[in-house]
Amino acid sequence: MLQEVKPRVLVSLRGVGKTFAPGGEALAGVDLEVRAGEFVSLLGPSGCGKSTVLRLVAGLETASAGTISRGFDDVGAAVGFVFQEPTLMPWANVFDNVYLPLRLRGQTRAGAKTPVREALALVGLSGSAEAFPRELSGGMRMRVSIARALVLRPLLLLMDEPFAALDEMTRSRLNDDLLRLQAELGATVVFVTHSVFESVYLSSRIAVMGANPGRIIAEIEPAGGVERDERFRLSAAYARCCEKVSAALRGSGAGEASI
Amino acid sequence: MLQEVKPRVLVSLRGVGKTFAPGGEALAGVDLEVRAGEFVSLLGPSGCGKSTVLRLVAGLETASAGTISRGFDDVGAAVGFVFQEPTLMPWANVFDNVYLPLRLRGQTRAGAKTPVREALALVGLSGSAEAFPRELSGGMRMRVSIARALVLRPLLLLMDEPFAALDEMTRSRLNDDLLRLQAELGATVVFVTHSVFESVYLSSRIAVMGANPGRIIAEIEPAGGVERDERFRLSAAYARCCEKVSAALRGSGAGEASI
Amino acid sequence: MTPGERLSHWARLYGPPLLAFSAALAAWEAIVRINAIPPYVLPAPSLVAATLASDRAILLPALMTTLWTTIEALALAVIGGAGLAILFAQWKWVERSFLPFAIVLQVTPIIAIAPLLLIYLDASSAVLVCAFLVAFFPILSNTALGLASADKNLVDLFALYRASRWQTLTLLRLPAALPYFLGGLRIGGGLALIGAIAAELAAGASGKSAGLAFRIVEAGYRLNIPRMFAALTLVSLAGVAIFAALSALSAFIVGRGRGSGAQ
Amino acid sequence: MTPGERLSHWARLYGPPLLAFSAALAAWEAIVRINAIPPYVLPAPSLVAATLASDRAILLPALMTTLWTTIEALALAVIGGAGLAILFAQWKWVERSFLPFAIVLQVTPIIAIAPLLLIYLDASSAVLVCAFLVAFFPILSNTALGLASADKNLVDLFALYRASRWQTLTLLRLPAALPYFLGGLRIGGGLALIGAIAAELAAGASGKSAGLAFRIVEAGYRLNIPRMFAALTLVSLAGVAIFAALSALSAFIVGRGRGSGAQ
Amino acid sequence: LDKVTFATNWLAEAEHGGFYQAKADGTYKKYGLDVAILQGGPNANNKLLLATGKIDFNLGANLIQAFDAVKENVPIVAVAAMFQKDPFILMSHPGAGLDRLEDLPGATAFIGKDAFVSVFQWLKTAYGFKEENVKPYTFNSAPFIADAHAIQQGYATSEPFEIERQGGFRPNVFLIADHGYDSYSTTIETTQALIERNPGLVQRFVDASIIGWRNYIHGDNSGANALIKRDNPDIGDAQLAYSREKMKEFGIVDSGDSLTLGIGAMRDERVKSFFEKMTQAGLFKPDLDYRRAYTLQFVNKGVGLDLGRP
Ligand SMILES: Nc1ncnc2c1ncn2[C@@H]1O[C@H](COP(=O)(O)OP(=O)(O)OP(=O)(O)O)[C@@H](O)[C@H]1O
Ligand SMILES: Nc1ncnc2c1ncn2[C@@H]1O[C@H](COP(=O)(O)OP(=O)(O)OP(=O)(O)O)[C@@H](O)[C@H]1O
Ligand SMILES: [Mg+2]
Ligand SMILES: [Mg+2]
Repeated sequence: MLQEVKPRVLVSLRGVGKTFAPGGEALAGVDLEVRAGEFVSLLGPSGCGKSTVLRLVAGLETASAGTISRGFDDVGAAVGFVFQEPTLMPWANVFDNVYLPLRLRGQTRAGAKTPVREALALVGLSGSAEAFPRELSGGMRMRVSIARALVLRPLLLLMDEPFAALDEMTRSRLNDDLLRLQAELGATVVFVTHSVFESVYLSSRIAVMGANPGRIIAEIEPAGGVERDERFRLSAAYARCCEKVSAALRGSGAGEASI
Repeated sequence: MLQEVKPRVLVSLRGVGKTFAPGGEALAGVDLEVRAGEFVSLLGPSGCGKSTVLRLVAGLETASAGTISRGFDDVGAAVGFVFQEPTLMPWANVFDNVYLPLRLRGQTRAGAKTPVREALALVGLSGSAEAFPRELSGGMRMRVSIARALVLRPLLLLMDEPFAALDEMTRSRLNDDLLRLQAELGATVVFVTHSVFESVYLSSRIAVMGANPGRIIAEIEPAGGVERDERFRLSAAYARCCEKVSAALRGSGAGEASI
Repeated sequence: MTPGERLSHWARLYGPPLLAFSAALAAWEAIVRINAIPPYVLPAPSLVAATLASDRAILLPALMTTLWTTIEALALAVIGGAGLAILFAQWKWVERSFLPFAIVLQVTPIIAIAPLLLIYLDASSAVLVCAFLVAFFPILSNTALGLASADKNLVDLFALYRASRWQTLTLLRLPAALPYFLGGLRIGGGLALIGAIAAELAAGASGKSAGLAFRIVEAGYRLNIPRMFAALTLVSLAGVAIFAALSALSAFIVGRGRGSGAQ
Repeated sequence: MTPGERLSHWARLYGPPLLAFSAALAAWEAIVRINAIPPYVLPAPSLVAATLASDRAILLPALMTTLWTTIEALALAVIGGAGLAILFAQWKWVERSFLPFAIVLQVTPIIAIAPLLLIYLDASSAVLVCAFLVAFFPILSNTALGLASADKNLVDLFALYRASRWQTLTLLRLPAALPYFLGGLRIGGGLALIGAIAAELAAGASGKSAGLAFRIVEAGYRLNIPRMFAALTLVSLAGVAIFAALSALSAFIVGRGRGSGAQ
Repeated sequence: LDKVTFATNWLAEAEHGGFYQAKADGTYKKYGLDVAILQGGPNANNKLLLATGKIDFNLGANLIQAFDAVKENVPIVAVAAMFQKDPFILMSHPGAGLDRLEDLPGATAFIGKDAFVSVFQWLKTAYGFKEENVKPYTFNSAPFIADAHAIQQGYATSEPFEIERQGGFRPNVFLIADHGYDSYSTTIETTQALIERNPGLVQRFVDASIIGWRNYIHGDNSGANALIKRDNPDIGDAQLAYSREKMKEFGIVDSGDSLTLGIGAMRDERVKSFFEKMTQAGLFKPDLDYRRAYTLQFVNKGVGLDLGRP
């Protein structure tokens, strides 16, 4: 008797709400389950609470309502987080910024050289290891932040619009690198983006969020088990899925204001 | 005898180079002319010097080589600048942040109410006038910054990836609003983006930049005189132009690094 | 919060310092009693408290004198320190010309020549000048640090919008400097008090209009060490009160502007 | 830079202060001469300079004594102030329990009870304690402000990566606090000096091992006002030198870490 | 009435009693003077106020400062010496092997800065005291009481009283004036300019003060004590009584020359002798024209002798 064995749940949000100031609900009734190995994208209008969900998952924020259970701390899984802003240490150069997570785990500088160099090469910053954050362009800073999240080869990756400040070519190359890495490591990714195409290309599941209050209004699973490559981008399934996500987004109340 | 009267040159860069630290050239030999009423987009790989060009145009940076002449100060034209980062005053609420340019011109708070409200409505933040920057999401902060640049109804608009942190629907709505405003005011726009589609949709001219050192490798003029609307987005001219820009970008050395 | 929660909140907040303080006092009392230390070497806290109560008619007016000097000195230090910092931030050449004077003024121990000052000024003015000189530099220094800390990108923005010097100051540099200034103010408050005491020691009036420093010296001269400690206790209490008041003021100001300082 | 450019650069940098200083000295000299002010009321700068030269055998050893106290007090203040700030940042309950003590220590004018300190300590230790107490609070206060100023997002990042308390301190909070600490250090340097002088006045030794304060008081008793001013000039010069040295140290430290502080 | 200001060197105390007496009983008024008494304090330098003309008369603690004034060209002149003996004392704990002046040089000595630069310099040459043993005395006797093997400076009229009360023992007292230290004390100082401009005024102030001192020591001094307590509320009646007692006992005000020449007496020989001792102690160069420091123009006239002695 063959039974589908579902991977274990890494994070589960049940009826989660978040209120920052009395009166204003940022999130309400958010249900989300992330299983090991999944690539979940969060998509939604600006200000709907995507970053907040990510921070709740990471435990950087406490929920005002509902329950959150995490299954990653007890397995000692490495977590990587790319914040929406680069969040670099201004007094440390690029190498030291990327070295940080390894350093916090007791890795020596010499031992960290190879992983840091690899991470920097991945984001195309091999030549800037000695530069300080204020000497970098906006996109370069964000790439340092990505390298820092990847240097641990984490099993859970939380990424908040990591590629928004990057040109399309770098972005699509990093998309492929990210998928490759995920496959290599069997990592789980929760990913925030504004690009429908990117989300469909990358995700095993897309959670479309709506605003006022922030909540999940649709979950869409792009064709599973299909190799992500140029061919997929040109496939009808891809186009259909993009259309479906866009339609869901249109219902979310994005872009509704006007002069 | 009919002669085409070219609009006057607002900004002209001739052989401009910029060196931040001895040895590393950020820009070299940049020639760029922006005429009144134009919508010029700068497109190029991350770190190629787009922001630097914008800062040079605004006079916030001095060129290390070449000459820059500006024609906007003497006409007293209002300038609006959207920096790549939101750059808000953390101690002031959204209203006061947007009010700032008016305040600096001696406008009273009462007199500024209408323009500030209009600018906030334009970016969909009417409800957040009283909020402080740290209470906003990343995209909302950027929208405040856009509202601040627009509130003066400036004749020269410098925008550094203003829409990168916004969802696609808000983004496309703001694209149209921006074009409408430009037409209304007869404004000139220099615009940095990573989106080929956006640049083709918006621009009268696209300057594609290459890296190492930063320079302009191609200037492309999307179909002129055509109404920018959904039909244009679906037109063959649009697709052709996008392809042309993408091809130019591929030659720019973007996304070349890899693990 | 329920009353119970509020109570436990307060207990958590004020419990440790109260406990630590009570423990310190108890230890002091015990040491004095067990070793039978004579009061002229170290009076027990109970004796100090009793003296405080019995000598209040002498000590309270002295406290008022000293407090008044302190407040005046602090006010002058705020005006002088913050004002100078602002001038310095506005014109580099002013800073280059006058910073050395400010440093000289700060490090010159006017207290040491207080007797000479008395040739030109009456005693209370001399004390005020000395106390002012001790308190003004931290405020100047911290405010200057704060004014220079304004976000570089915001400075660019203001330059772009052709903000006047004055506008850049009031709308950008001053708000950015506020937390630094308040830090300097908290330092300056305590310094104004010890400056006032030290200056009173050096140049203060005697007799009826005398401040606490004179009472301390006088008590020492008369070997009335319990009164000396009582006066000292008053000074400490005044200092803690000044610090608490300035901290509350800081919290209020920063709270009103919310998010001030860090984004 | 060509030599000519370098010269004009230096002239622009040091011209104004030198000019201002020379002008002040010239005005002082002129006022004294024109009004024929007797030297025991206000000696002319030329007389002070001459006295400085002629009395150097007496004044220089005293300067060394005072400077040594100042440096020791500053070193202790750095260790005590920064150390306490770090402890406070690590454990809130330590802060809540001991901040009141720190404030009490700062505002209690130990100088006023210096005579009692002499029961337990020798004169030079008593002076050191007093000078230390004047200098340590600005360093504590500014360092604490700096430790709390660490970027909230970076704090989150460290929390996420399960950084230990110690790691968060050394890798995040201390670098973020550096500019604040250095600001406190510059304030503390001057205060250590005037603290040392004030403490010497109150409790300092006399005779051969005496510091400048004693020389100033002695000159006052002996009505040798020019020497009093000469000693005072030495103190001021020492203060300016300390400030310049600490500023250079700040510039060096911040320069090495580049971008430290502001992004 | 001529308004004049007289500054003392310390907070009001019995050692200033004569001046308060003359004010309280109307002697000054009788001499056509309206005298304001300005208290000194631990750090006041009233001599400079006198030099700059802010006040008219000043109380000089001893002759050393008068010589200093000559040396520094400060035009101050001592015109009368109310104390024939300087009340400066050294004290030691009884029974600690410090019962003779000769025993003291080896002990830790609490000496104030002003005494250190004057009397103590002479004690070094005369008795072999050593600077290394000196600890600062800041008018607080607690460190001395706490250390049985220490000695401390003081005024015969003052410190022993509180030490006996608080410390519970009666200290050995050595009046240095009885061991060769022959400075006058509590001099009246004024400026050379005032002497030249209005010698009559100076004379009247000196005479009235002499009478005040005679009455304070030998007469009913309750009026003066009331004034002293008004200026310095912390001083007690017991202290005041003790001080007068000691002034009498040691002949501080009235002994030696004053018995014949009247209170305030000064003689050239004594000033000369003292100056030579100070020269030996290294305080002054022998060629200093110390005679400019004082004048005998206003004293030795037997003022007050007619009032007799009870
Ligand atoms: N202050 C500085 N000091 C040193 N180098 C700098 C400085 N500012 C920019 N640079 C360098 O100049 C180059 C161009 O930077 P710029 O910010 O203009 O890039 P950009 O095209 O805007 O990139 P992005 O798309 O990532 O924002 C980069 O290589 C950067 O490292
Ligand atoms: N610290 C805070 N205080 C008050 N309100 C907050 C705070 N942080 C976030 N919010 C509010 O919560 C809502 C969700 O914010 P969040 O940053 O999660 O949005 P987002 O979906 O990430 O938007 P974006 O795409 O613009 O980054 C916003 O309306 C914001 O104003
Ligand atoms: Mg977000
Ligand atoms: Mg840029």
